[in-house]
Amino acid sequence: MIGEHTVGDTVFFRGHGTLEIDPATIVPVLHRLRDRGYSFLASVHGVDYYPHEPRLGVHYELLDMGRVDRVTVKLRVPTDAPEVDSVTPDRAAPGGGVLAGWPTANHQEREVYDMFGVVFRDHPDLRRILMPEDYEGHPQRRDFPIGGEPVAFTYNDTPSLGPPR
Amino acid sequence: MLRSYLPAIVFLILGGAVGGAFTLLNAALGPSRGVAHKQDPYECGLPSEVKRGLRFGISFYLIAMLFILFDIEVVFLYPIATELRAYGTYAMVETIVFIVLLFVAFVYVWRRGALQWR
Amino acid sequence: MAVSRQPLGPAGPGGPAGEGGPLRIRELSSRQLLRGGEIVGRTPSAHPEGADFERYVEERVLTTTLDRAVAWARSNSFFPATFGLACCAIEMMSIVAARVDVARFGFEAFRASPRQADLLILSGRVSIKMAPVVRRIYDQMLEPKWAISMGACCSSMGVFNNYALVPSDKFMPIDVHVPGCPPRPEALMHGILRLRKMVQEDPELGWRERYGAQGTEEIVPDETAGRGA
Amino acid sequence: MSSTEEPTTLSAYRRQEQSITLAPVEEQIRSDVGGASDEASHELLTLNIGPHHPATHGVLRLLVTLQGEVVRDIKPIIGYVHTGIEKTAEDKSYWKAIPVVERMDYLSYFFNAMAYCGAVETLLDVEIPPRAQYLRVIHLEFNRIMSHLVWLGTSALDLGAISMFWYCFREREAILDLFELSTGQRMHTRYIQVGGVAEDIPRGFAEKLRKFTDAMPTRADQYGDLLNKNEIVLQRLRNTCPLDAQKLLELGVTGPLLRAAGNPWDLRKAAPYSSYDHFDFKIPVGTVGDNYDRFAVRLAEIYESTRIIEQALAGLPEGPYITTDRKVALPPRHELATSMEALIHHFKLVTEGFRVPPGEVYHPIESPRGELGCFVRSDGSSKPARVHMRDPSFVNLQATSHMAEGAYIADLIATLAMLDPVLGGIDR
Repeated sequence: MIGEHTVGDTVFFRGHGTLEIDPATIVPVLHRLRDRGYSFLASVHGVDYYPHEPRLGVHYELLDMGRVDRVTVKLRVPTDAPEVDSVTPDRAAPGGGVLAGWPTANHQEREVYDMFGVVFRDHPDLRRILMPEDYEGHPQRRDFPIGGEPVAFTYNDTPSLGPPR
Repeated sequence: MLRSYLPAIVFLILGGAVGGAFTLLNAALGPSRGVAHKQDPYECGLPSEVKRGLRFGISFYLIAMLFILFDIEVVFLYPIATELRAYGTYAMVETIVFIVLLFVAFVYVWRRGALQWR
Repeated sequence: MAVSRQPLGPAGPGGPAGEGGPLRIRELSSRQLLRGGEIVGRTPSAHPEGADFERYVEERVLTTTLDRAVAWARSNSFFPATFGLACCAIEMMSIVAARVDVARFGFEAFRASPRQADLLILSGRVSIKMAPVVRRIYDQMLEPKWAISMGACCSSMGVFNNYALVPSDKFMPIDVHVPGCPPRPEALMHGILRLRKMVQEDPELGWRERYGAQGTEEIVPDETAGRGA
Repeated sequence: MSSTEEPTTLSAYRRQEQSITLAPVEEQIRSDVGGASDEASHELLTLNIGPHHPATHGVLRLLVTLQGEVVRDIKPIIGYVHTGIEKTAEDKSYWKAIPVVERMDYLSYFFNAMAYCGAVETLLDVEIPPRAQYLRVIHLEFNRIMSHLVWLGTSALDLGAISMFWYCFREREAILDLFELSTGQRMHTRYIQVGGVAEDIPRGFAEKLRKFTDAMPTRADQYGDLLNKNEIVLQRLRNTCPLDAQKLLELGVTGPLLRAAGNPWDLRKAAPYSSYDHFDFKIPVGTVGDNYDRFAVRLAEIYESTRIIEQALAGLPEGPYITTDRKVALPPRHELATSMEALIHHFKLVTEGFRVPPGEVYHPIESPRGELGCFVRSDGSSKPARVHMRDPSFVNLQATSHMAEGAYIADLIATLAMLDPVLGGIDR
């Protein structure tokens, strides 16, 4: 639940606020922000902060259509335990009744799972969405080689992407 | 008696000959190569699981029957329409009876709701 | 074989029967001429002999082999299969539009199903998930079939040389590669006309035994296998 | 690359996909059929309206479960044109990533470049000269008209009005001529740079543009006359597959689909960027939210975009067409011969590219299909650490199953046409 150490870090950069929160409390935080007015979930996308641990980040862009204000909720999960609660399904509210989820996050969470390997608990249909079903590896991680055809005619081509030096 | 049917017979023979020629020419000239998946049913580029004995819903059959019924009705009207003046009022009355009969069938089908897809 | 344009009128070699004789007589004489019979009412000098006669016939009769005739018929009536993958598909659509009208050459009947198409224009980037589908559709097309790979992404993975794309040469035989990203409609038209000329000149395209080509991998130098594995 | 999968593993793949529970569907059929139906009438058939299909506007695959003509369940399966653009952009320096990002949503390439450059400019905190903003607005609105024209041409094709295709592509060719005049290329022009635009418009551009904007409204009237009085098109579009605004907002749908349902949310009015607040234009809004409203909203937007272009051309300010900050924009060529600093800046920009202060920015703009937001994270080097495009079609696609379940196949094809999905943007 939302305690005093839920929000790890807040950043105000170029007129846009970002909250970094503890991954376990993502659903209550989004419900609280929705009650506060940020009802539209614009985007859910993953980021690989390669050299810094914990490595895999998931960003939730929220938009308040009334006051036309945007806020980003960010959470970081390590690669060995990339588990996060999914925001798509409707959840049972603590005092009975149902808290509506965000159906828009369905495909977007599947893309983050497919590209970064972040597993979203009790997501209705967590499968790969962009890569073939039987593909190994998560391509958008920084240490996944960019692959492609070796250029046949130059011998001084820059080494594959790999981590930024 | 046969003479008056000669044009129709010539027409049939010529039609059959041209149709046959095209198919035979295709088979003779066109190179054919039994590549894998060539005979599989085409389902937008994916392996299809529609086997030979695919069972369609009954509603398709109903729609097909209705179409044939009213289409043949129109086909019969063509020859009458071209020679109506030659046949005189007898053909006129005959056609009207024919159309009214089918119109009754149409109203019945319509009220029974067979035209709505179910 | 240069067919020289010759007025059919009296100025023809040896001058057929009479100045501007009625058409019937001229028809009659050319038919008899082809059968080599004596032409009624022609002056003897008007009757061409030997080589002159050969040339006279040759100018009026188009001799060809069955293969070349069939190739001429096929090459002038490609039925392209609409295979719009990505941005090149938009430019492929605009060759059907009014400005670069592909109907002038008889290719505007874009067929959706591979059974009725004999030219596969691969317009766009082929991803690894799409490659088996493209190969299956190419297999399901009826013979004789040709393939044009339109745009850089399809020919050589163009702008994106990464894990997600496959150059179309890797899994199917391609006849014409159209460069560009996206190629202008005129460029694609040039590619189609180039394929038309290739089919007309030599129905049995030689450089790759067309119908037998399974996968056509280039020779990948083995020492790069270690890089980026 | 072996391409022939054995059928056995594939049907397992199909079984895994077919997690369709048909129990609710069974009672619903039994209730409205009245129970006196034999087994065959509600026999369900799962088919692929698959990657190679004329009506899917690209390589979208819909796993559709049909009961006769009625669609019972839709599962969109995408990824057939996934090009790993976001991964490729991480390998390029900031100003080299523009051509890669531009090829995502291939019908609105100016908008991709605008979203990406907007994000990078916010990171750099560089100020865009007013002339560059006006030039950007002119080209963005031209691209919106062109995108709507291609949508109108292909959607009318799906509904059977084949002649619309030739009318719409006639205007598209006129617009592409203008693009060629000002940017040098028909598609993927890379005209929008970080800091402004690549080139100033040539002399003859204004007259040609005015000639086009005078003719465009009458041309758009022709489209309206052709389709609005066509009984077949009206029957196919009127109150088919409606979806109310509240459900659309939950699904994250933005753009003409949301405006057709009555919610006038448009980023050009809500959060004006690149001097959109200087122009007066209206936002067409529908009432019912069915397929006809989606069609009418986009057709009306063509008129509004033409008016914006006229006002932008009339008020085009003088001044530089790209920022004068040498750290970001290349110095003009003639300066290279004289000043040493220009040479150093030029060399620095061309070899390594400019460095961007570390930070994360999400920059949303209004593309022809909805909110197109570009998230850029920079780690201080000259290559972006992460580029993500929130593509409107990717999110709007989730609404197809809510719209078309229970409708006929013909309505599904019309809904797909009115959804205007562009698979390049969906699969990135």
